[in-house]
Amino acid sequence: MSESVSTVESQPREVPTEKLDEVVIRFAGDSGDGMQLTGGQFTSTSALVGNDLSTLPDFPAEIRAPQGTLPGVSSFQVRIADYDIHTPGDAPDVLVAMNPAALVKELKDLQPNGVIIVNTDEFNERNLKKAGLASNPLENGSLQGYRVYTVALTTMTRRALEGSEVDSKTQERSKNMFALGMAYWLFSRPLEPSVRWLERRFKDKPALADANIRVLRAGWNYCNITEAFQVRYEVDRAQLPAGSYRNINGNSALAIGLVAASRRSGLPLFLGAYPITPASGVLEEVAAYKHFGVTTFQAEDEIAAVCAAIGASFGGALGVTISSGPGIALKMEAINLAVMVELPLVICNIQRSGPSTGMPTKTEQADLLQVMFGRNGESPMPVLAASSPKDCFETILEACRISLRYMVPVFFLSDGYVANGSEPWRFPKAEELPDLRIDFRTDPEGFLPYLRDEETLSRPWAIPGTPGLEHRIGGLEKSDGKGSISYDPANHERMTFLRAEKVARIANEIPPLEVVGEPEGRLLVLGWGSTAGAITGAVNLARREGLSVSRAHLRYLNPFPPNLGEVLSRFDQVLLPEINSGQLALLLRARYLKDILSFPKVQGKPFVRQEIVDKIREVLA
Amino acid sequence: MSESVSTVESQPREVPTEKLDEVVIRFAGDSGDGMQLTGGQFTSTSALVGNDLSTLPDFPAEIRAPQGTLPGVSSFQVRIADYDIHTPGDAPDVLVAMNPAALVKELKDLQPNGVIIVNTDEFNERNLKKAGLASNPLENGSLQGYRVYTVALTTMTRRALEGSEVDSKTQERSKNMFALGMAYWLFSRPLEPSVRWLERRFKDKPALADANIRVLRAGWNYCNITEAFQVRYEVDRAQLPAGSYRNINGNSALAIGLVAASRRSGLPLFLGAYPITPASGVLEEVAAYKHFGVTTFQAEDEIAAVCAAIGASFGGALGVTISSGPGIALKMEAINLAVMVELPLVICNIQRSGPSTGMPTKTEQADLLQVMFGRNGESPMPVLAASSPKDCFETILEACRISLRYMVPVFFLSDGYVANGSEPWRFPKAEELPDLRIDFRTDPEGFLPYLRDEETLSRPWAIPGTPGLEHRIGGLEKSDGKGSISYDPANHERMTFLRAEKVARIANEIPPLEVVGEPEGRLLVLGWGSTAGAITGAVNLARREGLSVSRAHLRYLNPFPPNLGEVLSRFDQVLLPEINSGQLALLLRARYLKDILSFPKVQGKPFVRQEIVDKIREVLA
Amino acid sequence: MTTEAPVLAKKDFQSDQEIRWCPGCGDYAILSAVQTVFPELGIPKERFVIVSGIGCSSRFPYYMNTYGFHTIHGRAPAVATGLKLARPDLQVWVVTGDGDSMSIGGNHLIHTIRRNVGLKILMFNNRIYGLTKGQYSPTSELGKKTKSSPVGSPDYPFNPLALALGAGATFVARSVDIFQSHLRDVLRRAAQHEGTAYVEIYQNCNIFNDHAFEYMTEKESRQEQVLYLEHGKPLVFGDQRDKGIRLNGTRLEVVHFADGFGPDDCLVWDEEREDPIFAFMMTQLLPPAFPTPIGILRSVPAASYDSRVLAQITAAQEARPARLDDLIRGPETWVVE
Amino acid sequence: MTTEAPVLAKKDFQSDQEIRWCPGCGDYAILSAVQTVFPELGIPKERFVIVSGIGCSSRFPYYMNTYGFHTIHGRAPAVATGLKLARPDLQVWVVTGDGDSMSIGGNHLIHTIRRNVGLKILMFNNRIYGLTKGQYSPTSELGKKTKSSPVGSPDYPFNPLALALGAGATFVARSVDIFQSHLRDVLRRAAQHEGTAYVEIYQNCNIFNDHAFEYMTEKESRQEQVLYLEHGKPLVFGDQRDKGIRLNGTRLEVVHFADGFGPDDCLVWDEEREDPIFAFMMTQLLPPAFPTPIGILRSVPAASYDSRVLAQITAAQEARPARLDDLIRGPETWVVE
Ligand SMILES: Cc1ncc(C[n+]2csc(CCOP(=O)(O)OP(=O)(O)O)c2C)c(N)n1
Ligand SMILES: Cc1ncc(C[n+]2csc(CCOP(=O)(O)OP(=O)(O)O)c2C)c(N)n1
Ligand code: SF4
Ligand code: SF4
Ligand SMILES: [Mg+2]
Ligand SMILES: [Mg+2]
Repeated sequence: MSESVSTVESQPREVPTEKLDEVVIRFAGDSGDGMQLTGGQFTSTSALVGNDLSTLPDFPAEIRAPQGTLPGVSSFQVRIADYDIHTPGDAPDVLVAMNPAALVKELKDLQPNGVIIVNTDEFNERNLKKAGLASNPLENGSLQGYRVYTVALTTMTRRALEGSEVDSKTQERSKNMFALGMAYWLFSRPLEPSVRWLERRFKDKPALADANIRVLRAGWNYCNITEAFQVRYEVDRAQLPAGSYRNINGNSALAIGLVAASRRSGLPLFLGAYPITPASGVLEEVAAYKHFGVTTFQAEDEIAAVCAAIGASFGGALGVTISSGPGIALKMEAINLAVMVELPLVICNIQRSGPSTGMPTKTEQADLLQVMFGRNGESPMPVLAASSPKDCFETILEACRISLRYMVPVFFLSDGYVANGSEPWRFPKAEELPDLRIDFRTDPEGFLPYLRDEETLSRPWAIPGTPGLEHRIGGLEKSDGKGSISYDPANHERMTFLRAEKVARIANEIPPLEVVGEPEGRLLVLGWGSTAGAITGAVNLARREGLSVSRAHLRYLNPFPPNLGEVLSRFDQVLLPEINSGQLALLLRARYLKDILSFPKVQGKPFVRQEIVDKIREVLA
Repeated sequence: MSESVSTVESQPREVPTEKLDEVVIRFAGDSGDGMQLTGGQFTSTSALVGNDLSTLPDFPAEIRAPQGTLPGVSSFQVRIADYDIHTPGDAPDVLVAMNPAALVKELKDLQPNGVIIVNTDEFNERNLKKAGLASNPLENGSLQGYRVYTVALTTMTRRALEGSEVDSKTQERSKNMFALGMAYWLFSRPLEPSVRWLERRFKDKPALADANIRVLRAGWNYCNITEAFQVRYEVDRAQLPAGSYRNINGNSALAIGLVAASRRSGLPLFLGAYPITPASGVLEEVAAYKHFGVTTFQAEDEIAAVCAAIGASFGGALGVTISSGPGIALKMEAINLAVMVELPLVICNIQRSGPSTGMPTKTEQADLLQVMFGRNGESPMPVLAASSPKDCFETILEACRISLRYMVPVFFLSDGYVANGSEPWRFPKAEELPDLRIDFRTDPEGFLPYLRDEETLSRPWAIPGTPGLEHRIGGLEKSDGKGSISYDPANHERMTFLRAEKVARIANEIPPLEVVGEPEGRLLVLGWGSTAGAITGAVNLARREGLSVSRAHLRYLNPFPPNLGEVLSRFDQVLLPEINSGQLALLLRARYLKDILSFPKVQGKPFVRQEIVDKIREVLA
Repeated sequence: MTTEAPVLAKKDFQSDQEIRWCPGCGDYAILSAVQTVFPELGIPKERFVIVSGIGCSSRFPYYMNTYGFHTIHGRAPAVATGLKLARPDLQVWVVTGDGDSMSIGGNHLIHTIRRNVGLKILMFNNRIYGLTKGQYSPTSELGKKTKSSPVGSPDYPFNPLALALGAGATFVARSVDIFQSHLRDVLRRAAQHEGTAYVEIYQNCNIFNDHAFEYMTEKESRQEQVLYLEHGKPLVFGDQRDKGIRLNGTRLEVVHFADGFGPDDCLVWDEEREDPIFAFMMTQLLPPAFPTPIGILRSVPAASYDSRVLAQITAAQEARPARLDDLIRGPETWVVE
Repeated sequence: MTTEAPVLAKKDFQSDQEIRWCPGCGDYAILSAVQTVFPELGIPKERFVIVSGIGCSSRFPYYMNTYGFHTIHGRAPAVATGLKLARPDLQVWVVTGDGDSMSIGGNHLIHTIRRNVGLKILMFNNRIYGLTKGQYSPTSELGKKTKSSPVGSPDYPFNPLALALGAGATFVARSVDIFQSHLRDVLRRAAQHEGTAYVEIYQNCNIFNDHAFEYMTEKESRQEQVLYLEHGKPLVFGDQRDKGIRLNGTRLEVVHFADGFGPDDCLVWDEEREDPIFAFMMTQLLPPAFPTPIGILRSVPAASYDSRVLAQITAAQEARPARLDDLIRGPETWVVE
């Protein structure tokens, strides 16, 4: 009986359920096993249930690795909680391992006494060898100290699909749904959302939809019927601010934010890009939004991509380009042209691990100094960084606002962690979004291409097609006002000053840096970009422990918020965790002559909360 | 009589001669007037006479300007002295103006009561208009306060060549020799060196040689015979250290230095370059040294140029590339590859005025932060800067030494001022130059591509063709030692550390920073690169005035000399003149948390001594 | 924007900037031809944009009283592509040199041509880097002595028109700076083409590469050295029009009518041939063995890149409503009270 | 260095790295062919260098037990050019993809070909960006739906061999991943060529662009869809070898022997034709109207760039003594006692 598989939903078996305030689950398997999808489904369902959550996908390197090998392991970690959380969790409580390689690779992260669910069907000679195992861990006792549940997942899946018309390769591929069904049972989640989703997804392939749904149910029923699990878990809905929520990852938030900026500015979006990990997703998503009148241009290289965006901007579009470190390096000469001609342009750098090709699928924050200084001559540019997946939306809108208002190219920074990670987002209504409209210059009366606005110092945007405003721009130094070529020494000094002053004045408009916790004291943990979650989690925890520590997070890296220096001066020590060797620390030390406790981590991985908590303790000890 | 022109040399007329310790002469005329050549001749002859000297050529922007217009003016300033000097001088004592435009453009720099020699033949309606003059300055009294000598240079030249077989266009073009002859008489210089030079230059065109020599003599005789000048000047030989001297400009010193590095390392030089102002001259000069076995590769762009140099370096050559700011920006992605594969590579950036295309023919020091940080990821590189034309030779040798010894790409910085300026050079003997030989790895025993030397941390250089050492390198992160692709977090952190530590260790080998003047006190004037001359001159002068000020100059910008922090700490204030907005100041503040008095100048022009002297007075006031 | 044909004259296209090319530079003649043709096109002045890279030739926009963008070295086609995609209503002309577009800008050039972006590209070929004062370029002859090649260039040169055809060019033409009326005709034809119109213009740099095209521009030799391509006419040339080009198997050869050949033996020029083979043959007529062909080598209709991209967007807009709120909301949401 | 022919076997060229291409990827077949041909060339193993860019295909060097350089995206030909100039004694092979060499690396490719640098360039054409997970490439068909072109690619694709010929290629060939013996023959010929040998290899990406070349690789259709170019043989194809290619005026057409035509009416293939016209014609044989030609499209002798550069240096060295002291001293010096 326990080996038969029912695929019709039955009543939940009477088992004790245990309430948890949070749980971290990691689904791990071969690239082909569909773990990203499985984790994604578990995430959306948990979102619908009302948990707060945070996810961390981890793919193998771009190039495909052989099946069953360690480099081939793909994993998806999701943390669900009944209170508001900020990271995908340090160590998983539950590990679903679809093959030996997945078990080997992920085991070290698992909590002591954590739950392991393994697909025994994959634990054969060949796969053990591929995973570099001499003997079978399920038998050699090496899993002592964990709660191991062994399931013949593949066999069960096949059984569930006996008589189904889908071919056996497809049958086998649907085993991830069996695992998902099990997870749903174990954590008391409803099946319906995934059922609906499968129906939507395969609406032209009913047989496929049916098969997957059957397997999903089978997994659920398996747990329900067999005695394998003697307890179920529940994680209550979190007390999140009221409102409508969706789940979103960083690249989607960026893509949607760009379309929103286009709508709110009334300017057509022109996105020039050349595919590169981890930025390609933004190009691909925006390309699907053609009905919003956006143009995507997949260029021959990064240089053409940014040049086309500059050309589009000259024509009156919202010119944007996206890339990652190596591609950004290639764009710099052209970006410098935009600095000189003072046209709006937004450059998104989805940072990855460097230098050079580095580790393309791993995250890093090490391009800050590159975007600040990687151009010849004095070439100041505003730089903004998103602190989380959903924050990409707000931050890109702000980047576009600054670029349009000040006629200046702006850098938007994100990274692989923010780009691929996801979290619930209390999304806004379109009409609540900032109004980004600007006016093109149309009046020939007194028009000069480099006559500046008194407040912002921005020059007029006079687009081709406007009668009477015919003018020429270019990369040579311009005379102040008239904008014709000038080699005059005093003019060059003045224009250099004006380009810098224009960027500096943005500070007058940006919100002051907010300190969470005491406004002054022994220790401030300062961060920027994707470290926000780990820092917030760590500082909250440290404060609960009664430690005197505050935190603040920078979105604006150039110019800095006007009160930054004063904030820093209010604390004895400033701890600055960065996924680099201390790049923001360098800028702060130079600017404020304040000793900054740089806390670098350069492993291609985000900080985990515990690392920062420990550091806080050490500093305050 | 005064209007006849003799072209045979006669005895110097008896006139009082006045001794001067120094004099600054500026030759100015139309692009076509050969002023660079005239100045060059006056310079070499003065060098032979034994003066110390320093020159400052100033060409019009790349694009040719119409004849007789202000943008078309080309000038050459030379300062000769009987003591050792460091700059081409702040303001000329003598201005030779070949046309109205030259007079208008250069007059503002001339010393009060300075000498002006003008070619009256060019002061006609058309030319006055082109120079934007309503009336003739020679007649409207606007030259009051100067000692003006008017000479019908063109007419005289024609006369001198009556009966010569050279066509009249050529005749007219040789009028610069007339001016040169006059200058020789006025400053008591011999004609022979230029006569010899003309014979050499036109050895296949004797008629041309003869014509130029005749005009040169005619100019000398004109002064000798006419009563125009009532006094001659003399500037004695300078008390320079004993030795053999030559005159040299920065780009030549760099070109020769590269060949020397090739010879002293025993490695063939491979220079990959794409023409760009002001770096092209180096490519052109090295291309003429093929007999030294050097290869020059004029690539399709800057990226190909640096990539080819990297490929050559992989093959065991001394790989070098030269360019200027915009080209350097394009090279950065490839330079980062060299950082990752840890191959020797020297990148020369002859800086020019930016941002973007900027002012290509003007000088600037604003690429320091670009070369330090303009790459994605953590990508540390050594950076050295030459302080004067002749210093390019020593500095490039040192850059090559570091690159070869540490297997690391190195930046060499120069700028338009150093590149085109010239000064006497007490040149060394080849055998006195540093020995740059290194060993290729040949022993397969225990070979690993990333096994490091204990002292320098450099990896072995194993070049293709070596049996048993077949290996693969690339831009992906490498495992420590073995060098195979690695995504291991700890390994990435370690390799990031090793790449930084390797560069840091160079500091153990470089000479401590020397302070000239009191080793401690109220004020240190610190400089780097091409500001050396102006700073030296200014500090010397200030000290003669009894001001308590010392100076020091940095050749090594990364890593800094080990004693730099301690030197800075010994002075109340540190004044840092830079031809940028304070880029080194930023690095020093960040590194040493010491407030640096940044003294920026961003006009596309070098500092003049007086500006720094005034600043010193102000600071010490 | 509607196009009411305004009455414009050459002077309307002359800017107030003083021209800074060397006296005698071929660029002057080209500038004059362009300034003559533009007013004839019946397009409002503000609708013209000239995009250039870096080089003497690339100074062109400053001398045209239209919108202009003097960009960076080699990138003009890329900037212009973005501009044309964003603003299909504009007449976008690219002015570039043999270094700017054949050397550093080669990739953007061939990709622009491949995509058939609606740009008119004028390539001023003086076979030298003028602005940087005389280094050899990718169109300089093998063995040419220049500042950077003291013993002669070791590079084989590009055949620009062959490269353009290899990249799939739909409009390819060649003219010469001083052949004013011919040049104007070619420019008019380029202006009419929907996709990328690639025009090579032989231009004399009298400072660094004087006489580069003398062999064919000199009055005496012109008729002997130039092959005028005229649609539908046989390929005949010579002072006495007594020579022609015929195809012998797959080989091209010059036939002398004196030897009993006649125009009927010669290939009849067809600039509209759908495949690029015939046009490619013309690019292989090289001196001294053959006269140099000038005129239209290829002119075939093909939807421009910008029109295809625009069509995709319009179709999408007609197919789906674009509500920003829907986009922000996404497929799945939940509500927290 | 002297070349004593060592006895090498396929395994000598297999590295210890575990291969990370997807199961079923066409790259495996190409790797195997290269590892088979290299040992036959009588060149010491340490004399081979494989330089690649970035892409699935560019992972190639890791799997060859030779010297290898996995450089950056698109720049392999530039890096290889420097290596070959510095070390003409080496056999330098470039492995690249349709994105790496036709997209970002297009300029280096055409300049390498123009100069005729002594490199063997293997371009794995799978008509897709594989490594970045399936965006369209410059060789993807117009209208192709991919991740980045949800409603179809708006780009006209490159014809890689036409582009190479337009750039002046002296050796051009095409083969297919699974046509092992044909591929090996082509690789052997490439190895012999002095200048740039440009080889396009149709390669199936079974993950992101499966079946791209099925129309010609399927056993059934192969004879009908493939035209084998054989030097000196007429251009005949078809199951029954009952069809051929002839030139009608300047037009290519397929003739059916059933209609009374015979091999004699067909063009006789000449891979050594000095001008590129005939080869260019072959690049215009496109499906479905024509069979796809594979084999050697062009192979003409021409001094390689590296040999010409080396000759200039040697000549200079023979002509002038090279004393460093003279160089440092320069033309004019003076002495201060
Ligand atoms: C990135 C960059 N590299 C190099 C240069 C220097 N540069 C300016 S123009 C030019 C070549 C110009 O040649 P061409 O395009 O033929 O124009 P011409 O002057 O001959 O009309 C070069 C190499 C530059 N301005 N920018
Ligand atoms: C400068 C830079 N831009 C973009 C990328 C991302 N990238 C890596 S490979 C690739 C395209 C690969 O396509 P192809 O050359 O056809 O190789 P394939 O994977 O198909 O074999 C791209 C866009 C990169 N690595 N570097
Ligand atoms: S250098 Fe040559 S191309 Fe440039 S402006 Fe002068 S003549 Fe014309
Ligand atoms: S993605 Fe395509 S090209 Fe890349 S390894 Fe897989 S099958 Fe081969
Ligand atoms: Mg040119
Ligand atoms: Mg591909």
